[in-house]
Amino acid sequence: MTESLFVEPKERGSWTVVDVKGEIDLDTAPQLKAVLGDAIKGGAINIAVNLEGVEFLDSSGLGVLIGSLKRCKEAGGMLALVSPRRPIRKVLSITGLDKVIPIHDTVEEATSA
Amino acid sequence: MTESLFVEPKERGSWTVVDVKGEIDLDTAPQLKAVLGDAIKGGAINIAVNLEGVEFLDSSGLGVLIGSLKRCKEAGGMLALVSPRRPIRKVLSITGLDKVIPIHDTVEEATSA
Amino acid sequence: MTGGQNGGPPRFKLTTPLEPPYIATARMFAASLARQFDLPEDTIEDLKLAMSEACARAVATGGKDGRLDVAAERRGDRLVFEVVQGSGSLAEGGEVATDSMEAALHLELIGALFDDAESVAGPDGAQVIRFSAA
Amino acid sequence: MTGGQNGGPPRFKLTTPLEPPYIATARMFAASLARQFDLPEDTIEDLKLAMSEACARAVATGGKDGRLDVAAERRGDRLVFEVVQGSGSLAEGGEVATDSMEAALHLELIGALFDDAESVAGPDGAQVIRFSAA
Ligand SMILES: Nc1ncnc2c1ncn2[C@@H]1O[C@H](COP(=O)(O)OP(=O)(O)O)[C@@H](O)[C@H]1O
Ligand SMILES: Nc1ncnc2c1ncn2[C@@H]1O[C@H](COP(=O)(O)OP(=O)(O)O)[C@@H](O)[C@H]1O
Repeated sequence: MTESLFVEPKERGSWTVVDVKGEIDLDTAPQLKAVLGDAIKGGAINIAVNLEGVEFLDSSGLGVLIGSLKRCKEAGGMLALVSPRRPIRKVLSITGLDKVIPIHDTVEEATSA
Repeated sequence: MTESLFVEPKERGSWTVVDVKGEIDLDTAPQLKAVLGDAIKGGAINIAVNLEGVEFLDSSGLGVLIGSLKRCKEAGGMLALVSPRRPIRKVLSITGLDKVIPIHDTVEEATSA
Repeated sequence: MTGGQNGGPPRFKLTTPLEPPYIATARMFAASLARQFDLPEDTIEDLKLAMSEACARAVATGGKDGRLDVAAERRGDRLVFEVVQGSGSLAEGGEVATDSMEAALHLELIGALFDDAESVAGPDGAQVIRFSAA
Repeated sequence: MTGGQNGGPPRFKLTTPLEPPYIATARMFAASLARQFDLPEDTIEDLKLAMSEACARAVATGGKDGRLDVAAERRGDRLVFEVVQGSGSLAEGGEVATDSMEAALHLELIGALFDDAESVAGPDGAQVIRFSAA
């Protein structure tokens, strides 16, 4: 993989915060999927995906986020995004996902929602 | 060019400090040569080339540094390097240039020599 | 897109195995050329995304001869990219499972980013996704 | 270095016009592949330098057909790079003036960085600089 996609889930009240780093594409999206899947299997229902360290994200990454959002909602929870960089905000906007997935500027804001 | 090679000469006592940024190779070395040449034509005889912001430097860059060192010495002055990153220290060492051109950790150290 | 010494301006080519890890290589290829042509940073980000989508789609459609083939060329003030696609249907998807929403998204995103994006038949019959930026 | 679908493992290729701005593209190509192969950061820096020297020398020797041609291939646990050189003498140097010390340095540096560095005749007669890392 291009950049090591370091992912570290941590608890914040009823939320699980997952910090993601690097570039998310067809190659690395499966790693993100596994980490979010493990968190959900481990009982997380509200997940805040911190994208601050993500330098690139394409439709493969969007697919993982949408799939995980679905699973969180099915469990009665939610998935939120934190601090996506400008190009990632743009792809979220083009695809209309910014209307489906809440986007917050900080982890605090996301987890106190 | 790859990275904009921002170069900004400034005076420090009897020294002229040139901050270099970006990648120096066959493509961008002529820019560095021009800036150092202009400084020398403008009367600079002691030049400290600050490499802190230089991400890459190959033999084209070394050629410019050696040529400028010669011109400084001919004028009774000196050329020194400041804060090269590890890979650049390595190329200076492989070529033996670290024995010919003084290398300093800080601009202060270079200009008070 | 033909060219080279005997047929127009020199062109750029990148070939890698048709595998997901090298999509990142194709992105950096696009970004590197775009930087040489002094395109703005926002456009470079758009190019990286379009390239990534076109390559993901190449993988999903089985590509051609096991290779990921990317070409670029300057035409006037524009930098044109081409990515060779496979003839496989997206639903088949080869070894790489591609969720149908993602598959639809590839072309949609490229088109949203670059007005002139098109999917055309290349000289040797292969399908090619083409887009350009200035 | 032959290869591809019908002759061994898939290989990597980069072609650009034989011009100084694209040496940076070749460095990024090398760095990107080296990252995919999980080579250490220090080795990646060495590869970037060797690639830059080999490309500068390609420009200085006039290259071949106006193109900068770089290839790479995995052989066992090694990543092998090849850069096509021209037949021009370094002293002639084409349009790009190359100072004689720099010209000598290209090969010296590549050799100092990679033990197995060699300059060999490629399949089509062109001279090729080859080096590998693991
Ligand atoms: N499509 C292209 N791709 C890459 N390089 C090109 C392309 N077209 C021209 N160049 C290179 O850019 C340089 C200048 O190109 P050209 O358009 O011919 O002249 P100018 O920009 O001076 O009008 C030339 O050295 C040429 O090799
Ligand atoms: N020289 C090479 N260049 C690029 N990719 C290669 C090369 N050799 C193998 N690969 C790719 O790496 C993957 C694994 O390669 P291989 O060595 O055949 O199997 P493994 O690593 O599982 O033993 C394959 O999908 C193959 O396409």
